[in-house]
Amino acid sequence: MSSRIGVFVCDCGLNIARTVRVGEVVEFARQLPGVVLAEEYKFMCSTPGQELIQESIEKYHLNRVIIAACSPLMHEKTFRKVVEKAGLNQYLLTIVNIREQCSWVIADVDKATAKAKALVNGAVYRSRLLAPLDSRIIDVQPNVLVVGGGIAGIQTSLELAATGTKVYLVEKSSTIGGHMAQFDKTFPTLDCSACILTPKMDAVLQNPNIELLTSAEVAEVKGFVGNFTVTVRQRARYVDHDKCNGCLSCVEKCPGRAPSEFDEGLERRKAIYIPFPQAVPQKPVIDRDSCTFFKKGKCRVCEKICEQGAINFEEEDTFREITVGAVVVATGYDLMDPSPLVQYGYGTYPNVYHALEVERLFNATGPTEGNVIMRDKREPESIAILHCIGSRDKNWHEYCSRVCCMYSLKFAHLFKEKTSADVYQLYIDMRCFGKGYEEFYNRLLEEGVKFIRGKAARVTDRAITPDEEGKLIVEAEDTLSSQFLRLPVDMVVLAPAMEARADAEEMSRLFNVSLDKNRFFIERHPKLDPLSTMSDGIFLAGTCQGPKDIPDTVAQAMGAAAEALTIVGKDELELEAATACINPAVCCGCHNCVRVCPYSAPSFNSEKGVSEINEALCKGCGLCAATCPTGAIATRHFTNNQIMGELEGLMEW
Amino acid sequence: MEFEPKILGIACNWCTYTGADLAGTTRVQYPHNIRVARVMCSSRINPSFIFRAFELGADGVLVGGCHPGDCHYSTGNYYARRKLAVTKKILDFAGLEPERFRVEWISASEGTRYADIVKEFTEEIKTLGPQRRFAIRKGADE
Amino acid sequence: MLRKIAVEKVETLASALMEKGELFAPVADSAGVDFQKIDSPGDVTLDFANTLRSPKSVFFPQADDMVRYRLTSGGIETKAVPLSFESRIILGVRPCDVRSFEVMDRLFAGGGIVDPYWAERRKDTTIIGYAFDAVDPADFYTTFGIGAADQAGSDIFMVKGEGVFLLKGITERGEDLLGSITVLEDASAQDEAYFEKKIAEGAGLKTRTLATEGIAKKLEKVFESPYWIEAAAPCLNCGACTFVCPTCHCFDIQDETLFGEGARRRIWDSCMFTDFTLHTSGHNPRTKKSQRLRQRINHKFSYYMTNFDIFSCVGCGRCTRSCPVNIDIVAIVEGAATLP
Amino acid sequence: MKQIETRLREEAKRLLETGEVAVVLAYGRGYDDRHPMPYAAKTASDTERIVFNEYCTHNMARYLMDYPPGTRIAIAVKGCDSRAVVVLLQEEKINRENLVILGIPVTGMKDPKTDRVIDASTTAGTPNPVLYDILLGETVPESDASPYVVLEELEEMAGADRWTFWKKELARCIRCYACRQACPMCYCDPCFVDQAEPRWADKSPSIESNLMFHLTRFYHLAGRCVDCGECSRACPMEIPLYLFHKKVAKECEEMFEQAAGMSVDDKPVMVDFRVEDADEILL
Repeated sequence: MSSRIGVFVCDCGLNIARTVRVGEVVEFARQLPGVVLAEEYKFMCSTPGQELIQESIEKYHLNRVIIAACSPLMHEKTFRKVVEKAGLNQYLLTIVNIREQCSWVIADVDKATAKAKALVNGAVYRSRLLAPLDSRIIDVQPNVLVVGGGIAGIQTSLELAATGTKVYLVEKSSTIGGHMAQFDKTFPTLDCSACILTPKMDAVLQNPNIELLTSAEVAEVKGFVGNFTVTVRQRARYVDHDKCNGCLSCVEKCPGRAPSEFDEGLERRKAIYIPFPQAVPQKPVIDRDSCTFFKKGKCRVCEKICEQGAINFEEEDTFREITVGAVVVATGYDLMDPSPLVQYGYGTYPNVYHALEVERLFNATGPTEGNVIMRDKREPESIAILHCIGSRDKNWHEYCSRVCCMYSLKFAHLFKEKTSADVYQLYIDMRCFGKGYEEFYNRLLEEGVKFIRGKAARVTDRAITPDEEGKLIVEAEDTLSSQFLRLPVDMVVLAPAMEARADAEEMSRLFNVSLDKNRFFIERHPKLDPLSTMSDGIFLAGTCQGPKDIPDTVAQAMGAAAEALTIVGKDELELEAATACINPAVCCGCHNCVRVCPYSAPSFNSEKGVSEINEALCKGCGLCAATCPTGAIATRHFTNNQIMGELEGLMEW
Repeated sequence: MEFEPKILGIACNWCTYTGADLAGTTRVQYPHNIRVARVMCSSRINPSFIFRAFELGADGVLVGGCHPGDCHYSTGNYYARRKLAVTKKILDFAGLEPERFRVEWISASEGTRYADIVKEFTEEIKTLGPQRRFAIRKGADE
Repeated sequence: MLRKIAVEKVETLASALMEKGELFAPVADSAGVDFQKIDSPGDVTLDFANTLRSPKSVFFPQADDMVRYRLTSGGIETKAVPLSFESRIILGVRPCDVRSFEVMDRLFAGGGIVDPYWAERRKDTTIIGYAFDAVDPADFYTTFGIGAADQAGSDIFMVKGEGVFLLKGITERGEDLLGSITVLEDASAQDEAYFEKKIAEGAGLKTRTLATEGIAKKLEKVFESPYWIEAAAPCLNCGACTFVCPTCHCFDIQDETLFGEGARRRIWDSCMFTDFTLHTSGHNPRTKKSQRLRQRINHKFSYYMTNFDIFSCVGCGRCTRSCPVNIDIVAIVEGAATLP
Repeated sequence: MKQIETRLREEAKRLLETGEVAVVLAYGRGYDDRHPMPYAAKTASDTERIVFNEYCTHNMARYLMDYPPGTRIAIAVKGCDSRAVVVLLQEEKINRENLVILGIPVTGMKDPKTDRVIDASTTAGTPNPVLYDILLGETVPESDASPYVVLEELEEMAGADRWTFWKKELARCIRCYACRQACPMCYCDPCFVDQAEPRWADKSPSIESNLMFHLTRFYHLAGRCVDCGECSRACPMEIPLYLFHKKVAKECEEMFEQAAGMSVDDKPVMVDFRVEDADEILL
């Protein structure tokens, strides 16, 4: 059947039409072989635009459709539905990207128009060679994996569980709660963090639909949307949590000590421990590195004391496989280590603190039982809070961490409440954009906190004047008065950047989710698809996608739950049909495809002497097709013929 | 008239094509000479596509894939690296200027870098002038 | 008419011939000597045993446009390929190759069906035959009654004597051409005698021969013999033998398009290729190389004889010389002939 | 060489008589001594037709796949031919259990067309078989000459001159595919170039279509070409294809640190990778 191609060129308002002479592109397309119709429209993706396409397909009996508009990554799915509605197979649609890769990057109208024509020509060549494809329907695994047990992971799990969905919540540490559990109060409402978080943690534990896997990590992810097989590594805890009744007698008697991670090293914990009193689960684990038995070969006090016989020093890491239909990645953030910014003296001067340490100082269960007592056991009389440590700084992180202004205000308030100290804020700008945030800022202005607009340049203990003796001197420029300041204080609080997790690259490979230049995970679209990733069935929630505060994190978590439900809520799923297939008449039996495929989709049928492809395993990358010397393998929708055709079209003009 | 080269881009869907889109969304300007064909993975690129592109008259060919280790299909670009390295040696030995064929790893977040590479490559091809060795049909042979 | 020119004046001769028409002549390059259309008279050489390929491509190019076309929005626009050729001259054709033109004429221009692509090119072409002066071990043209200095079929016949080329007009066309070339000198009576002497010498030059008596029938009889499997065992199924052959004439028709423009071409094909007989359905009636080799031999020594009363072989020995695995057509036919 | 011929006949006879193999792939008489032919001996009496002389250049590995899987085959191999057998084993086209490899250590083979000695300076620079069951004769001294010295002249040329060279050479190609058919590694049937969709290269011989065919074929032989030189000897138009194959082989060796067909345990380099392959190879 000869091609009857319809070419639809979108103005995208002025986004395309400003630099591409769309009318000229339409005229060009109209005279190309196989093209029976070429039309321009202001917004192809709008309802009238979609109707134009559908009506044209019917009226002109189009058997191929080309839409020259924005990136296929943007609207290919939308337009596929449009052509399908008009009775045309969705794979007979070709999208030409004349916006992102043409009108938006070329100012010169002649050049942009010329490029748009060349791209349309390539699409016409390709379009003529397209074939209808049948989508694959697969059964969907009804479960969801949530990775990370901070507030994002907790919220996602609870939302999903509430719909009756089975959730596996995998948490690396021995308790859920994440960073939020370390906080004392939350801005701007000053609710007690624990008071709002611990009920949720408990709800996770109690929920029969949630299987909580702490001290656990995802080791491998195989499969595809709707059918992931995930291998979870359960780290040895040396305490059998099925037997342990949480009496914690073992903790009491344990002689081993180590700095408490939860208290940011300001306090010590036992070798067998729960990270904090409200930890979930309320069952201890043994830290090999600080355990006397593991270090010296004798002790076993905990084992002797445990009436349940739960202690097992022989325990080893175990692996289990779970099958899920979707994954929500909620792996959170790391607080940037401020010590490399030597000018601020963190690690050099004991009374320089970072934000999480201060959170613990404020907390009633913290090392100072909620009193602001510095490392030198004094209560500070003056405190400087330094904003943007490593954020908005081209040397470290260019981005704004979004929460530091607000928690710095919160700190100031709490300092004022708990001490009689003078509190200084050294800021670049105050960013108080959330609901109630500006009001909180205004309130602090009235609480006698001193705001200095200027980023601190240095913290030093070298006194110049007598009143600087014994103090930490913060050097800064007050940009409002253009004065250089030396601010002698007792305590310095740094507000370091929120940064991507140290293991971001590893996670990125594991879940096949790309990282942005700051190593946070990239969402599918920054505005319209902020929780999805380029890997179908893998969603993002919380700060692993970028710095954000608790309200935003919780909102995302709920959204991610809804996204996951769009997959696991169905029994069946339509998969991309663009997989590889082998023409046995052309296969030369060289085994190349079998050797290179990372998914073991091809296998060799020695009886027939040819390779065969299990399309359920194929992800359509096309490696086998490019490695096949005879051309026996066709990656559907990206066949050699179609690609070669496109190249010819692209290079014609 | 100034020589305006015809440059073929072949970009993987997940990294370079997305990175090129990002260059667009952030309105980074770069020369119009590149025309990109999208493939799912750089490993999809059959070396014959490259030979063909030059035969069809491409003045330059730029292949973009995910950074090694970041392949959406985990190992595709490792194979692509070997395939395309050999392709380049073949082009060179056949007598085509090897500078006309370039492979770059460009991630989805490297929109600006994509634009910079296209700029630089276009300039380089302009300096080299029209490709008339493989593209016999398109003009007088050298 | 007998005329002459000094051997060192090949270029002068070529130059003069080029004024009379399109000239095809042997040219030497690193591969050997082969017929080419001459653009520069200095390229011509007349110092060779025989050319790598036969001169058949002058009348039957390896790729020949039959119709040209262009894809447009309105459909396909076609453009006929004009079949008129300026007058042509082929210089230096060995007698066996001259005979091959006659063999091919029977297929392409005889029997009521005239192939215009062949016939139109053949029509206005002057053939300057060229006597062999040595025998290659692979040659066997004597088998077919072809002499090393056989003048039959040539318009002009040329021999190389000591320091001189002697050219004799055979046909009217040859005479006319010969008479019009001013760089040639008229031959003396002594030259006449010398020419006749060379012709006589040529007649005495004998190649090895192949017993062809009853071979056409014999081949039909041994069609099913397992002999072919053994005979074809070394065959690589390349097309070297068929592409150098002066009488192989099989072609395929292909549409070759680029940037929306193209041509329907007929292109040499080879019965030795595995896909030669491949049907659109995927079925291939000749999947074994024994079948393919048998076909080639039968076509030349049996079917062609049945259809056109002549063997489709002139004994030039090219297939034997160019076979990568040294398959000798004489040995193959003899092997079949001696089967019980 | 006479000794090798005698040993070859003896071993072939023994293997066929004992029924160890069904066929012995070796060389037989051609129409003269200078033109021996590949020969498949199937009976003890056939073995009398076996010859071996300096013109027995053919790579018999080419014929291994002519027999149904499971056929017990003995094959006579010179150095490079044995490497071809190794590649076929790596690619699982043949089974080691069904194979008796008769190794021929030899130097001084000659091109029947030119009578030039074939050695490392052109092709077939591996004098001793790398894999065999029976060695027919004594190991011969390995040549010190690099198989790649012959490339120097072309490598030093400017790109434009190299293009002029290849354009002239490849323009002569008549697409008889003798190079491909003579190559033991070119076992694809059909070959890519015989495909209609896409048409990788036009059927008409033109410099463009010849270029597409040959460049792609050079690529397909990357990391697989064993430098036996049969493609070039098979070519009726005398195109020095071996030069290109050698260059690709040299580059592959340098980049991937593995020569083709040296060990059955190697994986062919183009279907393999190392994470630490340097990006510099792309420059």
